[in-house]
Amino acid sequence: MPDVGVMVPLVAIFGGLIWLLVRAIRGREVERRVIFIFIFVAVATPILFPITFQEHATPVVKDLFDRIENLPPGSTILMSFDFDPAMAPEVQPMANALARHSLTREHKIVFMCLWATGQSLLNTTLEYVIKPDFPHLVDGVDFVNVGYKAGNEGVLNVIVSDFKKMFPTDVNGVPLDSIEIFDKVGSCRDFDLILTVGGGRPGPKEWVLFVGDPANVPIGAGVAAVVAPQLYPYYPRQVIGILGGIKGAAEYESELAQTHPRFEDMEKPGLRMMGPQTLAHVVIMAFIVIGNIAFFRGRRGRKTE
Amino acid sequence: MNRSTYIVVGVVVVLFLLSWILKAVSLSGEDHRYILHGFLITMSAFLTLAIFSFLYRDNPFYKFAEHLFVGVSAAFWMTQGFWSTIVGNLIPRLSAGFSEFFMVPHQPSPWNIAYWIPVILGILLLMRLSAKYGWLSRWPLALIVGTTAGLNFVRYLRSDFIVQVSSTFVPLLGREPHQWQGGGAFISHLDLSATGQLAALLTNWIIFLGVFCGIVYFFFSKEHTGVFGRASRVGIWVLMITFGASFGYTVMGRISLLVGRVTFLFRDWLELIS
Amino acid sequence: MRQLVPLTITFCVGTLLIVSVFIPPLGDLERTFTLWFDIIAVFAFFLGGGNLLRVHINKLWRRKKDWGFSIVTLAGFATMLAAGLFKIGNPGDIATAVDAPGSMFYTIFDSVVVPLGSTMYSLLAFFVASASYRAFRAKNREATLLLLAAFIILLGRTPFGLMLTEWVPDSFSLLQIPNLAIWIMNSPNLAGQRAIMIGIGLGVVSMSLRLILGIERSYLGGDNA
Amino acid sequence: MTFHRGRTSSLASGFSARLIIVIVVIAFLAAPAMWSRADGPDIVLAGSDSALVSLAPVTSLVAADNTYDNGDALRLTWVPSIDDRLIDSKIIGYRVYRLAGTGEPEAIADLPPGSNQYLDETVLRDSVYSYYVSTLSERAEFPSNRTAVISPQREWINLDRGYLFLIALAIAGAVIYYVTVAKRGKKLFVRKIAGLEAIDDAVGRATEMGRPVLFIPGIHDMDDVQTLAALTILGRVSRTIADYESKIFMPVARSLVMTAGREVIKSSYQAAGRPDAYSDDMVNYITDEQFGYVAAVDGIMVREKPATVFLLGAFFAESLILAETGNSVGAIQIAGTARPAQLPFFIAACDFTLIGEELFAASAYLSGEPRQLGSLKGQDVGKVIAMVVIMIGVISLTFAEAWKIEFMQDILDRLSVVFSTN
Repeated sequence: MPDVGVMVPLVAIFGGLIWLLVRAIRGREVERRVIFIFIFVAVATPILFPITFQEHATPVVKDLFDRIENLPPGSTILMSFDFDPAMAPEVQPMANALARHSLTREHKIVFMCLWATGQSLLNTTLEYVIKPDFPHLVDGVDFVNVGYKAGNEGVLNVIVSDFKKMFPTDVNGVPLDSIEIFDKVGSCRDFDLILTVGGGRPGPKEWVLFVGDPANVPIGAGVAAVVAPQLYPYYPRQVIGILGGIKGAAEYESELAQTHPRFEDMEKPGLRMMGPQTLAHVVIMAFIVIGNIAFFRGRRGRKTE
Repeated sequence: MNRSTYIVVGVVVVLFLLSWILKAVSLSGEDHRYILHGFLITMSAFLTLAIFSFLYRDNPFYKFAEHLFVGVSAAFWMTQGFWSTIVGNLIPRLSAGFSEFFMVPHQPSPWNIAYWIPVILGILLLMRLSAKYGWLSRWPLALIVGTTAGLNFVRYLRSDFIVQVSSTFVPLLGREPHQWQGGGAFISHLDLSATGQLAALLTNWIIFLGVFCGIVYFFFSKEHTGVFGRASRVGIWVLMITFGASFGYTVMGRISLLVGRVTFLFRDWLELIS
Repeated sequence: MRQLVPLTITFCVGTLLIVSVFIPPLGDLERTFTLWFDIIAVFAFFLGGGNLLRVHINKLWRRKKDWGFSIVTLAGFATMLAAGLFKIGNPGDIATAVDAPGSMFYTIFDSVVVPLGSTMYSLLAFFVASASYRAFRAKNREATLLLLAAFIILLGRTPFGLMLTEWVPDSFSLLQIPNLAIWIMNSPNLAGQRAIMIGIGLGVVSMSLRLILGIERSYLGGDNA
Repeated sequence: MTFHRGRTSSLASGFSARLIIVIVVIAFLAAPAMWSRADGPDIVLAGSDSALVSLAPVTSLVAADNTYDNGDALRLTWVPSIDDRLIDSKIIGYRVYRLAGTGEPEAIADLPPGSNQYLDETVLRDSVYSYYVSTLSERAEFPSNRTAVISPQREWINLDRGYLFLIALAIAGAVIYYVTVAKRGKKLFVRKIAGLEAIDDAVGRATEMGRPVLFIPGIHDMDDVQTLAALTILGRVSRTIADYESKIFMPVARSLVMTAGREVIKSSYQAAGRPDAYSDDMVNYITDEQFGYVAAVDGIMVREKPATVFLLGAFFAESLILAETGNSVGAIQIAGTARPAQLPFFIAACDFTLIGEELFAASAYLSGEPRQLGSLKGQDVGKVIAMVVIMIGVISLTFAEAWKIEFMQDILDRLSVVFSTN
């Protein structure tokens, strides 16, 4: 039934817009309450009946996707959760998509956090994404969670040269020396890729300055929309790809589902949250067009009178 | 109020009670304070709808929500002011006894006597209520105006003038790592990345000219004619692009706010989605 | 006298605070005066709160239009004030934070102020739409630039931005709408913001001086009082 | 090179490592002779078999007075240990010790590897201190030589801010100069500002329509200079309103602004010779809460239907809610703010917008008084300074980068020093 639920409001929105367009061509203005109804329907419909639009990955997202896709299976990836619950709706979908992609390409992941609040959000990803999707993978063999260490940039300063100095064991107390992944990982330099998801400080920028640049490791970043513009100057030399805001997450999810059909039916919170955004943006743009048409028709009407 | 208003209000009250009961029933499984929480969620939802109803037009529900909001929030900030400023900052400096009463650490210091000055000025402010000595309330206002003017003078000079001027020093002919790689590469790398020479240069030129012409626009003491007028015209264009871009950029955040409220209604209240 | 004393106070305080930036032993003055300001502002609450009560009691007493709603304001005000000042339902003793979770103060805040505030805030989603409909019209060159910049940024945030310009080769990727949107934010937008800020810096400096020197005294009733 | 201000970062990872360090410290303090036997059973990590490696201590440790403060900070600088390398480093950090007078050493900070300076802001003037810095490995500390004793000095003038002072002096001097020039009667030209020209008409419109003027002074308190700007404009506007015999209504979000607003309007009515027409009810405090205030003002707008709305001062997200509601009731709206983020919304929804600097210039412009207009001319000198500096900076940077011209680089460096903030 959701199909009908989607179709009716969509037909209503676009039918209504066309009707308003026709009115505008006749030089009639739109009342503001009509605009309000359109916005409400455009936002509420995709929340009730998830509508997703196919997102095409922009180069800055595609670069990161391709890097993970093309690393030889068994590569080691470090992934840091540097955010808090307030930022989570925006960036956690990225973390989930990146983790899924890496694990399905059979890479090994080391999870960590620079924010104390990242720990519980990291557990959410492990519990609700990795366990159900990859039941055969073993904690400590295919991925390791080393948890949180206080010290912000200080932590980065240490792990850039010696990872185990800062993280002697994983969260379960198992010494890293006894974990196979760490046989070939001594410092951050030994990771094939570092993924950092966050948006505050310390965050992607600090990873670039304290780890990526000195140790010459490729860094991929998932960041909140507000800080994304600050990262662009580092792309593509110091940061190989950036997922900016919900849109970045949606593009990545879309790309992932296209390349790996097993993820077609997965939860796609990024794409789902883009639903209301896209519809609302389209409605606003349509009203800008209608407004201009009404303006020019109205002006011509007045001139001829 | 006419009859139809009464009917509408009555229907809403019935719906409220119904929602409260249903919500409490649905919460009773997992929550031992289900009656209270059912009420709180129902109230939050109805207040949310009351505000939305303003988009149609002013109405008694909006008036109710508005008046409740004003009363509760005014008291909220006054209480916060009392606990954080009076109890948190003033009492520890002025009175050992009261510090003990409120259980805040006393901070004795010979300079503490200065903190009587704002207290006295605060009392002078209350003189506003007296017809005869009302003019005394200008003294604390004068102190505040002086404080604001003095503090902001240097603050804005630094952050809005000096910093912005010095960060506008941009190279107009490229710099490392944008070394000259031949004309073809120069033109064809028109992308955002750091390798895009033409784009990087274009950015620098636009920042330089944009800031320059923008400042020209703000000139007060010169008629905007001739070359000066043309520069000021360019300045307005840059400002207009700025305003349009910032407006467009904000839309996404605003839609998210509405998504948040609608999700609250559909999920936490109506339980239509999970 | 009635103007001289306030003008002198403003002059002395303003000058002192400007000078203190350059004299390390006076470095703490900024914090002290900010605290003084906070304290005076709390005294002003008596005037503000008193005025709120006066207006609504007056409305109720005289049975002015909408007097019934004044009861709502007064009841909300009194309840919240009591809950906050007496820390009703707060866990622990008097030293616990007034807004500790579990207190009545916190509960009311969470179920009245938060939903009302965020709903009021979310009205912006509707108003950005109605404002763009009305304002973004190509009336003249300036308005057209405003319209174009906004439209490109909006388009860049939907999948259609890329769809429309995917044919643009990667070496010219700046011309793809999502990238163009980012570039507008980083270049012309930055330039405009900077020009505005430089102007603001100068405006504040000049206005502060006018206030400190007593040239601007319209807030005291102008030059003729 | 990171610079840490009195922040202690935990470096020892895990309880056992911390325990080891404590034991090592005790061992070190108790008997330096024990060093050779320091790899005894007490301090060997379980499961580890590597022997203790000796690390080079830091060198050239110098404690100096932190300049231009009130005598409450000392600055330490050193050359990091030669064993402090980016890869395969045995160093986990540095620990700073302080000896007050002849007292015992006290650890005051742990710093990450690579650090080469520290600012101790917990010292008292007129006390004497000396320091040493230990290089930390997993299991041991390797102390440096002690510094000479030093006591923090107070400086009376901050010479670091000399250039800031000069810039302030130049701009303030220009303003004051033109104020005095104007006072002597020289006519100064000031261009028209559309939003301000419209004020008289807007107030007149309210009178004709018999509807009130709504004045919103932003949502910040008197400690924001934008609120002061709004109040100075209120002084002029309310004078016009008193002359036109219109009604003004001013809901505010701060009690202090209410008090000040009443003072301003009352004085204007007195100056206009109509003190009896003034009433305290013109200005009302609503609530400090941002959106509670907005809800109430929106209500006032739709119920009172003001003919003219002024939105001047510090505005945040509410800018567009207020401006759209005002627009929906058909009011003429004159807005102004110095918050760049909110200007787009005013531009979109209001009839006239004062952009940034224009808000601060408005009162001076409206007064038409020569001294005030003079100050606007002074501001323009500031703009000329900004334009000239930007021009020189851009040219020198361009030449220095493109053709590596030393002389241009010197100019740029000098300019950057002058226009730096500290």
